[in-house]
Amino acid sequence: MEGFPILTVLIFVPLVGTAVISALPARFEKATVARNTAVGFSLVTLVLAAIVLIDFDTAIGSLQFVDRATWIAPSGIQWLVGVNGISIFMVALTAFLFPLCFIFLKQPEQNRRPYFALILMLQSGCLGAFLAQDLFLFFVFFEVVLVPMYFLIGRFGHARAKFASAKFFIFTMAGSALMLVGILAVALLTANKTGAPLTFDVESLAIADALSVAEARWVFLAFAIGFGVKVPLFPIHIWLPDAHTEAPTAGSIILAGVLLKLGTYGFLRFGIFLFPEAADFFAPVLMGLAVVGILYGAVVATMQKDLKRLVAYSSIAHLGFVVLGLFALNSQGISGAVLQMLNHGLSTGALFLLVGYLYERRHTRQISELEGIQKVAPIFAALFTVVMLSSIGLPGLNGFVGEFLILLGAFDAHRWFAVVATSGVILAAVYLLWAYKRVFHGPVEGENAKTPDLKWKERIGVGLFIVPIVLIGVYPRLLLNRIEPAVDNTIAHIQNVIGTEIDLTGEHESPHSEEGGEHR
Amino acid sequence: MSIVAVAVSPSWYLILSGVLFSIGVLGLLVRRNPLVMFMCVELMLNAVNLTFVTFAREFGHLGGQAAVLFVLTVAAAEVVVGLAILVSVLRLRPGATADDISSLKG
Amino acid sequence: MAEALTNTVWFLPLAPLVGFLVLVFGFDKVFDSRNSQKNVPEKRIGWLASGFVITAFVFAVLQFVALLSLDGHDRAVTKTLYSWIPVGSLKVDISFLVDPLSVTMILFITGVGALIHIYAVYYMHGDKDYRRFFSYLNLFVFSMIILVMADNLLLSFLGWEGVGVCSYFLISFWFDKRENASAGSKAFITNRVGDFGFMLAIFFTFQAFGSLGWQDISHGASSATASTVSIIVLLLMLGAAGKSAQIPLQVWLPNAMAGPTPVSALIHAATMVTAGVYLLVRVSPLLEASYDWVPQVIMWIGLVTALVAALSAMAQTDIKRVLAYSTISQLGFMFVAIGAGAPVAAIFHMITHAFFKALLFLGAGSVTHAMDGEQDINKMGGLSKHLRYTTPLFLVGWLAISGVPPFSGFWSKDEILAGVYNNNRFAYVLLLLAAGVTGFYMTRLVLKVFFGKPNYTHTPHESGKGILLPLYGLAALAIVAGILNLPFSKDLLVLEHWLEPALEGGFVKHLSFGGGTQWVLGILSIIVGGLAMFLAFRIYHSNRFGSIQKVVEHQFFYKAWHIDQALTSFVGGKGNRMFQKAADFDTKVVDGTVMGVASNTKKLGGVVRLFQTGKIRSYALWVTLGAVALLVYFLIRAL
Amino acid sequence: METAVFIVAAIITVLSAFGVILAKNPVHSVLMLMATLFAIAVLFVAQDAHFLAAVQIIVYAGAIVVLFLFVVMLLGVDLAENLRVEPIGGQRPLAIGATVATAVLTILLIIVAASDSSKPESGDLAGITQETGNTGVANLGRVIFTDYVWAFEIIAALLTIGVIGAVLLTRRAKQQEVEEEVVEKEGGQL
Repeated sequence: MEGFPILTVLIFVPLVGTAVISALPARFEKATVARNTAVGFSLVTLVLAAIVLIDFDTAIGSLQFVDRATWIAPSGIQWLVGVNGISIFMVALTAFLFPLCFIFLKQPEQNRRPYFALILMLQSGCLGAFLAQDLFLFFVFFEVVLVPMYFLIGRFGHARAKFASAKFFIFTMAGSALMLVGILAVALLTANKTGAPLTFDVESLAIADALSVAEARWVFLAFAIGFGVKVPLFPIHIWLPDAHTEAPTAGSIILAGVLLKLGTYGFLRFGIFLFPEAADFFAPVLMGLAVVGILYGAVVATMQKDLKRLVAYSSIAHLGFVVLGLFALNSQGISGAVLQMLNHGLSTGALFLLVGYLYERRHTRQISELEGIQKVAPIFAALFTVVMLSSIGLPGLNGFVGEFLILLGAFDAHRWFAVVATSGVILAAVYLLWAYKRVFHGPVEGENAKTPDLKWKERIGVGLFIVPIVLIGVYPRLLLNRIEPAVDNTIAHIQNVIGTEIDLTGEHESPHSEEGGEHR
Repeated sequence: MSIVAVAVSPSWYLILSGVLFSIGVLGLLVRRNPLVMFMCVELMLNAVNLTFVTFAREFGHLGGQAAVLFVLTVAAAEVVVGLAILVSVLRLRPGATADDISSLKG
Repeated sequence: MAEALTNTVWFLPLAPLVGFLVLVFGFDKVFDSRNSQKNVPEKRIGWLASGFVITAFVFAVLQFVALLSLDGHDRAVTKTLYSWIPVGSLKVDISFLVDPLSVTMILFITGVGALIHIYAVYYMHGDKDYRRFFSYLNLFVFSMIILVMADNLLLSFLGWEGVGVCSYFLISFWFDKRENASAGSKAFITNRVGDFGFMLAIFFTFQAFGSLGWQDISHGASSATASTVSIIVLLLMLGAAGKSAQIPLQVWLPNAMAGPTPVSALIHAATMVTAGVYLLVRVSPLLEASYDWVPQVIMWIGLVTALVAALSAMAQTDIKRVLAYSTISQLGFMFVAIGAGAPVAAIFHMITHAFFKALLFLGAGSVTHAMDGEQDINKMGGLSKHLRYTTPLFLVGWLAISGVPPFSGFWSKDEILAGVYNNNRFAYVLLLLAAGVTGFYMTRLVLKVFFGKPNYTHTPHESGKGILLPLYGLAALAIVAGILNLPFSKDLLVLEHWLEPALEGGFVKHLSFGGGTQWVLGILSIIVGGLAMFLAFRIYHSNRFGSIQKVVEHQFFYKAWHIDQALTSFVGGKGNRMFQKAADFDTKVVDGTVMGVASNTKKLGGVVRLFQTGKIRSYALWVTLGAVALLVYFLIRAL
Repeated sequence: METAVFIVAAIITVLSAFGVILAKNPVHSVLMLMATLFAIAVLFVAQDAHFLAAVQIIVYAGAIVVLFLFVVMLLGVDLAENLRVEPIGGQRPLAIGATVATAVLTILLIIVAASDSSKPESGDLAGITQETGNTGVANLGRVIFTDYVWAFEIIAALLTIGVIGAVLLTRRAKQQEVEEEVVEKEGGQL
């Protein structure tokens, strides 16, 4: 494996798949050729990701498998990819979810080639964004992801898909525009102050830590808005329910499972890592928004009439937990947040899959039109129950470990936020159980009585989600072992930087302001 | 006679050029016959040419005259293409004025 | 020897877990009763599930033997399987603590559990979802074992939630009735309110002690600050109140009777609902270290619950609901004991209560079986003629719970009363009253069901041997369990000695009075109980004191003091409206703002669009005006 | 001498320019344009731009205006518009206002600029006719083919492209295509 640029290959394999499917002649439209090709390429990606996961050295917290090449030399922009204990699970999740979407979901009636080509392109973009260690490269991938998602929702979604996809696109675009400004600012300011050549390399920017306190706060804010839209944080979440509801099932799974993680992952890898002091400064604000998101998402979810929309709002609550953990800025909080990112991908992904199956059967997602499904589809109900309990955060399943660590960390950092957030635990049970009761319990009549149970293939599809759900709940050390060194690394960096900022505040401030004067 | 005795200053040429340009603009804005509008554009171009020549002499730099040559060439090309467009438009819609051709309305 | 025996502790949870997995994933041909006309697979499922629980019981006995072979103060063995959640300074293991308290719990949980499993094999006969039922039951036993054996708060919480989920599954077991489904989610959500307290308690504990292990907590309790410890205790009390149905979270238990009767007996009478008591006994050292008023709070919550529930029980007409309120009331007794500094009495009463309440529930199951599912006691009467075996068994339970010596209930209840008398005389009087009311409503129940005129037309039939067999076992235990802790001499206080090492440093108040007073208290409680039972006899057998009957069966008591009603109407009314308002806020304000920005941009575009006339001359005019503006600018600059 | 030439030429320029925009008949406009161009050529001569004056007459008057005349004759003789009516509301007063403003402001600007005594340095290129004594054509040629050779080449390309474009645009489409186009256009308008 030595010297083989496995991460670069990992990123490009799905893209090659996109090219191949795009080049397929039209006569394959009706057949399953496009699908099989997509499955093939995504499985190759999965195998590569598995190799990375196995080869990964658990003892090292810093980047591994680094692959570096000059890309746009005059601006110091590099092709720089690498993986650490945090991103590796995001990569694994990405590599895991995509083939599932290909294999276990019905392919669309028309436009199959663009469908599969777009999803593969999406995968490539997601992998790139998780692996990029150059800010500019990250931004490119961050944006690349938008395009296929836009078309996926707009062309293959439900009734109001065009509207939802435009909303999704504009929101994210607005956020990332600010982020681009932030990226340029941090690179240019650093280059200016240190006199070193311009670079977008995250690690070296973080080590240089050249920005003054005020500058760092402003730039962090730009990043925070960019990532906050993606997460999504409370007041800017409103694109999510529409996008989720209108997207095709595969789109929803990927959106919830992977795309939202770009926001939280970005917060950790770029927001917090580059500007620890600013992150610490804004932590109460962001934790506050996260707590509001947790309660608000849950309360609004309770009142939804559309099952898919309910799951969408539950995502807001779950991602609130993740942000809460991240900004606790301690070992438990961040580890829990990373774990919870993965958990959310699994449990919400599985929920969307199940809701998708239900929609295929009943052609409605209105809770009021469904009742007593458990009677006729006991296996469906059983699998739904397990996934639901994971989402509620039942100990023994994955959701609990993440939530517990997050709350414990948050409790250590800002006690009252954690106390309020814990009440989200009650609300999670309220909206999911209430929905479950209305959909699966009660007498079964009419159309509902004809609902067929899950087929074997579908059972396996959901089962593939449930295996890691249980495994993580019972033996989370498999993951924590790998996450912790990377988190410790990040925390060491944070403490290092914050420590110097605090110790030298008096001496630190004046040279910065002088430098600022020179620039003007 | 006294006026004739006064030496011509470059400003005179420039003022003439300005007036000529304004006349061209006026025509362009008021007339609706596309052919006449074209001629007005030619007027404006000539006004500019006059300016160029004036400055060329004023600053003793031949660049101004060279520019006039280029403007002339561009004008020729523009007239050729413009008239060609006009011919094909008018062939489809005989007697159309500039106001009638407004399918790019927002 | 002890080492080898305690190593087998892992088989204790493993047995029911394997049972659960086999039932879930086992082959349809062997296990699915639906596809089969014969009952053979049905029995196979039931006995398989029971077998796993019996196995667990055997291993529980082995643990007991192991502890017996150790000296008193070595009786705390920790067994670690693997590290569960290790992050930073947090180290939580999957590990069990084998000590007298956990072994006591596990013995009666698996013992009673096994008996009820056997009962269910026959009781659930003919149910379509037989297999599902037993898989839940096994999962429940597994969770319960984790709950009591865990050596730290977090693992205990795993079991705690596990039993909650199983309870939810089993209450809504017959989910095609909407009420049953609602009862299930109500139970789960109410419990979650308690869990909120539990989780916060975990966070506080970790912050205060840097560990979640029971033993670390016990040892660190005395050195922690009283305020922190008090907060932890009160939060745990919230959790315990949820699980053990104490005011104000008691509302779910009467609804939980929607589940099948074996479930009511096992989960909602004998085992799960006592988890709160177990928890508070477990953290007894924390009670000791907290402010003095904290145990008082626990005691008074228990006392109020005991009284309110007892007064509600006497007006109920559904046989299972009477028993449900009775359970709440009896759990209140246990909390009183904990708050009064008599944890041994609490555990003692928990054990005896498990026996006689399970007996009563199973007896009630036998009765409803005989009545073809009828549960209204007004439609029963005179059943003693038809149910020749069930009646005496039920009467044993009645005598035990009413506190008639020498039945077990008398001894445990008396110990609690003594503990309270030691603590607070006023509370003692109230509790005595509650004990009296217990005798009253139980006598009422027995008279209405088994004696008097029959209010039905068909001929009830006695249950089969399979159903009666476990009842015999429980009845025997309900009679003799008193010997566990007889107050006559120090040597007879077996349970107290046995639990002593586990309660070291705990909140235990020794009686400040001698045997003489204890005799007086015992006789006093016999007199009060006897009077109450006599009154009930006069009212419901001799049909006297009609006015008292009216008071007793008043709507106020029937509706359980309207607490549930008030809560329900709040949640359904105001709470619902508040939630709806939040949802409206989302669509109207948040989304409205966004869509407003969008539509205003559109409108602006509409205005700008007017400039795009498509007429070249007007464009040229704009250009000219622009040129004029530029000229003005140049001119001003030149000047 | 130059003064007299300027005055006469200027008057002819302005008058004939007005003629261009005021003549009802496009043919008259063309003729007036021709007159304007000639007058400007005179002004070029007055400023020693002899070559440009020649080009002005040969290319502009000789070729471009004749092209205009052809097109007018071909299509637009009867294209007399009613100048009393203005279909676009407010166009005419605004146009006159803007034009007058342009003229006045330009003149003002020139006067202001002329009163500014500081003049830029003379260019380093010796292109001034008075100094070299010749007509400057040689110098102009040298400048174009050295300093502005790229611009010159591009202009050449532009002319070629213009010619090709014109041919393409006026090519008579085959009958079928024309019909299709017409149908499309009408359909679009509906």
